[in-house]
Amino acid sequence: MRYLPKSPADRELMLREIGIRSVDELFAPIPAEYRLKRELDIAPSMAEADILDWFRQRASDTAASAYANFLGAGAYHHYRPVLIDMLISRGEFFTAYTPYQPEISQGTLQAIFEFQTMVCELTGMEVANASMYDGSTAATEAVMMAARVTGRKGAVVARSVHPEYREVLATYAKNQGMLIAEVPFLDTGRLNTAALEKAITDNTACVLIQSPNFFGTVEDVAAVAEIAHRKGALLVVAIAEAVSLGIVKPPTEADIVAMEAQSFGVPLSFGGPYAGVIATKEKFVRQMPGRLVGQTVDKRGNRGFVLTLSTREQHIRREKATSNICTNQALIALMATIFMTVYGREGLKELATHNLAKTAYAVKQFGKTAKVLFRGAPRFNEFVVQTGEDPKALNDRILQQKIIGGFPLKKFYPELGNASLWCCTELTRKIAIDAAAKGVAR
Amino acid sequence: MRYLPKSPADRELMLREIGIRSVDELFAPIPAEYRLKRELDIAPSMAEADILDWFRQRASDTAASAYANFLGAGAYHHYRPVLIDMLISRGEFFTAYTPYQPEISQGTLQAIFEFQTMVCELTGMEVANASMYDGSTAATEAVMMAARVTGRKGAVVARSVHPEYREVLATYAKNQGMLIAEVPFLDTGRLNTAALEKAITDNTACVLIQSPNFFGTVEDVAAVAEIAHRKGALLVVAIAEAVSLGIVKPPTEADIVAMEAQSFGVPLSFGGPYAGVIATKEKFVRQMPGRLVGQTVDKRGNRGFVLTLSTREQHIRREKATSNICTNQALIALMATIFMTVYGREGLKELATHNLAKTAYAVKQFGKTAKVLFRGAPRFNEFVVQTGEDPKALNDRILQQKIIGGFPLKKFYPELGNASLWCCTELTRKIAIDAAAKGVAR
Amino acid sequence: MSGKIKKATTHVIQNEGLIFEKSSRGKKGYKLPQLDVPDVNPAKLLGNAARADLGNMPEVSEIEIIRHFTRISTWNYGVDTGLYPLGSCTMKYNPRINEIVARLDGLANAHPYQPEKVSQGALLILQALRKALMEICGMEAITLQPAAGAHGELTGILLARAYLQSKGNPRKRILIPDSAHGTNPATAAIAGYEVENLKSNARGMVDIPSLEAQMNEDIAALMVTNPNTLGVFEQEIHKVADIVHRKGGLVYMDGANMNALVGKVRPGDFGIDVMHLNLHKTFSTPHGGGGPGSGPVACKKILEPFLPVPVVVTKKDGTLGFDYDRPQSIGRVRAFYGNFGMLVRALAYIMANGRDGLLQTTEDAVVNANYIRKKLEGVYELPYSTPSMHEVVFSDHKQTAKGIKTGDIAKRLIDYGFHPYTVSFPMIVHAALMIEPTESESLEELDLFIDAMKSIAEECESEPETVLNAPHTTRIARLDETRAARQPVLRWKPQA
Amino acid sequence: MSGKIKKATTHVIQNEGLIFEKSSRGKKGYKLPQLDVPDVNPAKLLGNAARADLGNMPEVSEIEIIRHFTRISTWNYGVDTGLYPLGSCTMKYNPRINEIVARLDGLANAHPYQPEKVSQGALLILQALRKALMEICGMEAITLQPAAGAHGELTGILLARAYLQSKGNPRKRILIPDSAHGTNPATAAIAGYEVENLKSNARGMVDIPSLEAQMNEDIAALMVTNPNTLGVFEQEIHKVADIVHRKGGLVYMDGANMNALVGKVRPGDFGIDVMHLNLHKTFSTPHGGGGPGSGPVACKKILEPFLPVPVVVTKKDGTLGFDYDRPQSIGRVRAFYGNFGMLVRALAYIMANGRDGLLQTTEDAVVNANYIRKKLEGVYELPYSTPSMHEVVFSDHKQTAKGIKTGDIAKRLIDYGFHPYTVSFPMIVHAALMIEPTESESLEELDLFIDAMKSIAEECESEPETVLNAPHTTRIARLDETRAARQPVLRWKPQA
Ligand SMILES: Cc1ncc(COP(=O)(O)O)c(C=O)c1O
Ligand SMILES: Cc1ncc(COP(=O)(O)O)c(C=O)c1O
Repeated sequence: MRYLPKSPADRELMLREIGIRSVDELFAPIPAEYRLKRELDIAPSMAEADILDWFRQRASDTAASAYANFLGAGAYHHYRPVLIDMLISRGEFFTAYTPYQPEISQGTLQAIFEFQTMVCELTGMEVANASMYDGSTAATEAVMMAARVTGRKGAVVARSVHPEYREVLATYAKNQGMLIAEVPFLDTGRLNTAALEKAITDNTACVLIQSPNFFGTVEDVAAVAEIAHRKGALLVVAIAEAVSLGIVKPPTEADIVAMEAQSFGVPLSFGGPYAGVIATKEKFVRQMPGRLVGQTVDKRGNRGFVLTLSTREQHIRREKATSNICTNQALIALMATIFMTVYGREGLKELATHNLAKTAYAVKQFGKTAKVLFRGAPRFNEFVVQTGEDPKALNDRILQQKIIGGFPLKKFYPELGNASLWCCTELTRKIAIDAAAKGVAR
Repeated sequence: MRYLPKSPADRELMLREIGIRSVDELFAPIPAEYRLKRELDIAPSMAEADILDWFRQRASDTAASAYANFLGAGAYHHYRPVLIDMLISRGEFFTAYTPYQPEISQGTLQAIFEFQTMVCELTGMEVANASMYDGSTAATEAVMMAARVTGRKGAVVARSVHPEYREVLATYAKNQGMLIAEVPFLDTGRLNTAALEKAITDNTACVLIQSPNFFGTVEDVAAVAEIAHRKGALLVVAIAEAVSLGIVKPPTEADIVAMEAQSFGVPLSFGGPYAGVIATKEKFVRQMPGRLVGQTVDKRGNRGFVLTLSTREQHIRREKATSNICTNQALIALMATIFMTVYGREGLKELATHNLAKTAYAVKQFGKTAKVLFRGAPRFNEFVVQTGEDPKALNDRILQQKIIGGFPLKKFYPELGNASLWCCTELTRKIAIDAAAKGVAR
Repeated sequence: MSGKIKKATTHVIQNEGLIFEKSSRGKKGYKLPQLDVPDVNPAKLLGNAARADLGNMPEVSEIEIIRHFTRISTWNYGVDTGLYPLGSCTMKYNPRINEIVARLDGLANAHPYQPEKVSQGALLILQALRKALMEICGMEAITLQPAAGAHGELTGILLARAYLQSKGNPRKRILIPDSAHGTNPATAAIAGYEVENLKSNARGMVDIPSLEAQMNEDIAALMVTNPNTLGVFEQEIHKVADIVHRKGGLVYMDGANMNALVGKVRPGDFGIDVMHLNLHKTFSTPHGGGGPGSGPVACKKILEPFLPVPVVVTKKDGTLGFDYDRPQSIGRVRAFYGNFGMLVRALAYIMANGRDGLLQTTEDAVVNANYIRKKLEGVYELPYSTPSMHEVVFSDHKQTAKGIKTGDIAKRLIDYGFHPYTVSFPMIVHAALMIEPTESESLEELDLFIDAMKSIAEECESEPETVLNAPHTTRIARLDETRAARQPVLRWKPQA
Repeated sequence: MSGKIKKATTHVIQNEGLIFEKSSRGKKGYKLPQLDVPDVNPAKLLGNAARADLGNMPEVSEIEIIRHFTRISTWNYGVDTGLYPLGSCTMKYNPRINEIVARLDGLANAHPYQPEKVSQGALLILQALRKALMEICGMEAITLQPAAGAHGELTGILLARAYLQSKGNPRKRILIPDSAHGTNPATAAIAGYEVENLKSNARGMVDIPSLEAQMNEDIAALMVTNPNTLGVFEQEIHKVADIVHRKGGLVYMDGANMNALVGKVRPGDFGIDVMHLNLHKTFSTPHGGGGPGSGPVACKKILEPFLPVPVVVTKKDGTLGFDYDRPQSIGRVRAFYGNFGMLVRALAYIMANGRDGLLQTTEDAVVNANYIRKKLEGVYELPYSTPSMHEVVFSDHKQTAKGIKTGDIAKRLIDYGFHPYTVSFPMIVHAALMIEPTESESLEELDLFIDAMKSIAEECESEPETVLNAPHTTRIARLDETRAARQPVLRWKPQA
């Protein structure tokens, strides 16, 4: 096998040195009756060329760049500067383990420290962790963190938070006896703050909103924060579309931000791996889940970085840890770090503005042929379109033209009728928008 | 501009430090009347995404993997193990200069030393250089080297040497007053040794043959060597299809081997960059063109490598140098080194055998529907097919089926009629061979 | 190149500041395409939700970015650098073909919500991997959704909980051996269970009498690691399972150490009900400096109804699709379907190895660990003499006399050109040296490691200070971790 | 991190033997697909032309290959590592997008002989690059065939020769300034000419009176480099051209230093007849540890008939194709059409920069060189005070007092974290320090370099031994080059 650096002679010599005749002796501790007495039902070793062919075939059976894609809904199609893959492909980055040995892991550690800093700059928070699994688990863990901080056991969640994020929260909450109340949205697409006022109780640890929310609408974070704080609850803001931070005011009024960083140079990859991240105020840092990198010095006074505050973590605290997370999404966070570095202070703004412009144009075009909902509040790069036709049928139809239509909302929001969620990014071409707007008209 | 690491403030500061007001002052030495008074007629700076799109379009306008390709004729389509590009993409390799500073260039130097060694092992020669531009210039420079070694001024060249190699030799020879005589081939595809005997004169520095030759026929190198040597001429053997060395006896009887290494993991890339290499006997090394890496020690006794015997080269010897070559094809030689390492002692043999098998099968199939020429001598992975139809028309026809037919030989070998040169490698699928054989029948 | 240290030497290496320290106004590393729609005024569109500026985000050019990340990468050690003997982490070779196939356009640029009919390739990959992993585990159902091992643990325990709940009572506690990884108890807590500790016996295995005594109807499940964190196969695993099952509990297996078992024995065959795999360990997906991972959970038929939604199914028309209609499901554990890119890599690894390669891999991994054990036994203390599988755990007992701890030996290994082993885990060993070479190491590399370990043991006697102050050859020395924790500096700020 | 040396420090690095030393029988790094045609017996097919075995070719596994080349790569310094101030080499940033586009399937896997109708994309790339380069050079014709600068020189001189021949007499000699690169005279010799040396004047430029004296009807051409190898623009280039032209000769320009001119002035406009470009210098294609390069030759209309075959043309049907029917052509200078992959990269570079970026690039390159000059003037001797363009040449005159030579200073720069400058070239300067920063260097990197150079100058006074024995921080010290040349060991051999 080409991955195994042993010759038959090497293997023999090693057995001899160990003092055994056959490798089977090493497996003797496994009771014979349980051992597998046949070969695995898996094909024999394949050539690299054949593997490549097989996956090429699978790839060509899967729609990708050849289609104009109007899907967003938590996973966004942005241009990925080529530097990202070039740099993360260095073996020193992608074949390294968690940086537990700082003397030979400063590359990873410094990059994470830079990631944490950039996330703080963008979100307006004071500290950020090294990453969580994804946006959904980050939001969920942020809610659990709020419960630890406040000692309260309930959460109030906007119905305009990504439905799958809410599902994940439900899965985790259920077993911790945490009660989740949902708050509806208004005609503007924004949270119904009157309903929110009512939903918050003495046991509400936090309010969880998403902004831009699942419909692309930018929430009035300050107003929501005011209500939550007045009632002694924290505000958790989820961000699924990180590029919005280039032009949308950061949620500085929040206590915890739970962000999905996929938009920052991470391939769509059929849903993962992405990278969540939790950012918060300094005062909450000891309740934060996940790894943190901190700056310190060596004995010669040189700056260096280490994993720190790990008494929060499972490998030290076990069942009392702030989370069970161990392996995180470090390499994806590195992708995001490189993306943020490439675009930087001016580029992220310009990029976000391009997203705004494409979407504004699309809203105008779609508005001519269908109904665009939620017009009363600012939006970023998504919008909801109501059509006469069922969105699935519509999507089937325009798929012929190599257009992948918006995300049908009926499953999660039956109250919106024949509605679907469309997304435009800097990659969406005008001609595709024009074609899609025409397609929607039927 | 994104490649330029300067802010406007940096630029200003630097001008101030230099002591000038405007950058124009630095260009004052250029007489004003010659300066360009307009902008270049080149489009303004393009975005990375647009560049990628533009080249993707060009790439999709160019046939590649989607076609079954039966072209060889000096450029061969072999599988490229993915390790090659992964490794040569390390900045330490591909952004380094010629290893003139050995203390910080041992990576390049050791890799070249390994390349030289492997080329020697494969060709049966004693020394090999660090690379030449390509097979054609390697063959040409080998002939010129033979002239220096022997003090003679003529060369005898087999007509079955790659026609473009012969053209290059003609270009170089013409201006050095070197006379080139051509020797025909037999019905077996091999060199006409009787004609060779006659063609060699007292002024013949060398005989140049190719093996496997342009028709894929393996020459009887020992017999040719015997004739050349008997007449005081050297034998230069060109090898265009390096993979043949996995199964074909190396030309140990040659005095100089001029090889094209493209088959060893180098992309076809529409004809370049490839890598030539010259290998020879130790006694001729001081007449060799090109760079050489040698082993030595540092003052602590550690093994290390350096560029050596550079008194042969232009930067020391100027007009008396063995060649004008400076920049060579180092990174391509590195590709070849990695390829040879991946396949190694057993793999190169197995790979070559697969080429043999595919070709043997194809010859059989084509033999049923057309005439395969040159049957009397062993061949490697190419064969000449004679058809009723003109090869260009035939190729046009089968192109519809996404088959790229053999190389039409009329231009270079009108005597062969409607003949074309076909090639099968390990990548040629049986179904493509079957389809092509059928296609040739019409 | 000192005579003693054969594997490594020192060489000049670049310093590099933080990216923010390279920034200056107006440098650019990007250029956007020309807008093909009318430009907009964000202030007008967003009103007071518009952002003013992006604070201290860096402004640098392309070459500075390339150099920055290239330079800092050279301060790292990876599997590509050499032996990475972190016990429990299975730091094996990350095949390059995996990286290539995961980046193919159709896979890397597929949106999770695109119609199933144009996602058949991606779905087939999921299906093929599910099938292979079930076969390897001897299980009947699987979910690929969990993002890492700990996430898999949670999923698995929630499956158990849902199952028990469906029987009427989720129960209260989870039994966890004292040798377990920290994620096990942390997971149990998140799943709403109390943790009950289970002592190991003198051979380092689950103590059967204790288990019998502790097992009762309040115990939802036992979380067992097999081979356990000592690298020891739980020889009485079938008895363990019987005891738990008899009281209606379930047996969860932490599959972090599957590299010792693949092709030899299947957890499903020795009584395990549910388990996770770490694709970033056993199945070669890269660790990436801490992640991403992937933690599929395989289980028996009885747990299948509770799997997270969605589940990949073959539809009536023969095409593949997602089934969301699973009323007993525990729900989602994350958005979308899992770390798909890692799943692609794991499948490519399985295809490259095939059944023959997978078996040889297991054998080589176990041989490598036992070779190290044999050569270092006596040099370092072996607290448990029970046979080792894929890893071996020593302690620093022999070295403590000179005041040298496992962490010091680890640091000194760096000077010898190696990444250290896992330090001070598992906790049942006082000051452990936990060594897992994996199958990816050549005899040459192993011998160099053994030499280094022996040489360090000698240094512990002859020049303890050298060990205590190691590493000596790195660009920075040991870092002040106390300071990092006491005065946390968790982000860069511009100098005031 | 010593206070004096800011840019670099030392760090542990892996040793690594030759790949042959890692080989053992039966290890494999490959696997071939199953044969889909009948297997064959090579001995039967090839007879006595069949090969017995492959001697000492290595047998190693994939991970060993990855580690081998990764480890040895870390001993290298590249542009990605830092400033690479090799004068005359233009070691600029190699953009990553270039590497991506050159590897696109349609470009990387196109066979040179595939039909033109399925090669239109590749042909368009050739055409677009030709157009851009002609515009940049102010020339009317071009060939992209030459593989490097020296190859371009030969092509260019052969064009001149063919042209003169067509006028009846190829002439005998080529005039070459004493400051010229070694390839210039070597090329002239290969083209069948004698070389006649032309002295530079006190300002480092072509000496007009000498030229007038030496120019006659035996001189085929003058080979001039502009800016010349001192980094000095030949201010009287128009006079130079006039003198040569008046006697019926041609002016060849070595375009290695075009990085100083792009967008500012065009050789075609100041009297040059034919010139080459080094795409691996001015146009950012990577040097690759020595190559590949690409050396297009641009020329005036009068030389066009002689260009190598084939030439890309637009055919009557509007498609692109190759024209082979060029009876006056000098013939081929290599197989196929040139280093296509490098041409793709150069075009991508031109597109990324655009006319605006190209101009700014030229300005930044010249500013960077002059900034260094300004800061180091006085610290090192400036043998020619003529204004510098893109590079500056000092001499070691001030340092030789202490026995320190340019080569020693160069070695000491390595300890400071830099690649040395070009040593002892051009030859008209005694013991030159030839520094070309290119536009790719930030102010920070330049300041660190300047600091290092100043610090070394101080060391030459205060601790000359430190400089004489440098480098001190590399894994190997200075190598015994004499031994390498006297007892050449040019390949590995198994120990007897
Ligand atoms: C035994 C064991 N269990 C669980 C885990 C947790 O897995 P992950 O880090 O993928 O969450 C680890 C990882 O280190 C482990 O070694
Ligand atoms: C001035 C000058 N001319 C010519 C050359 C030769 O170019 P190449 O190395 O591409 O053959 C060089 C390269 O170093 C050079 O600097």
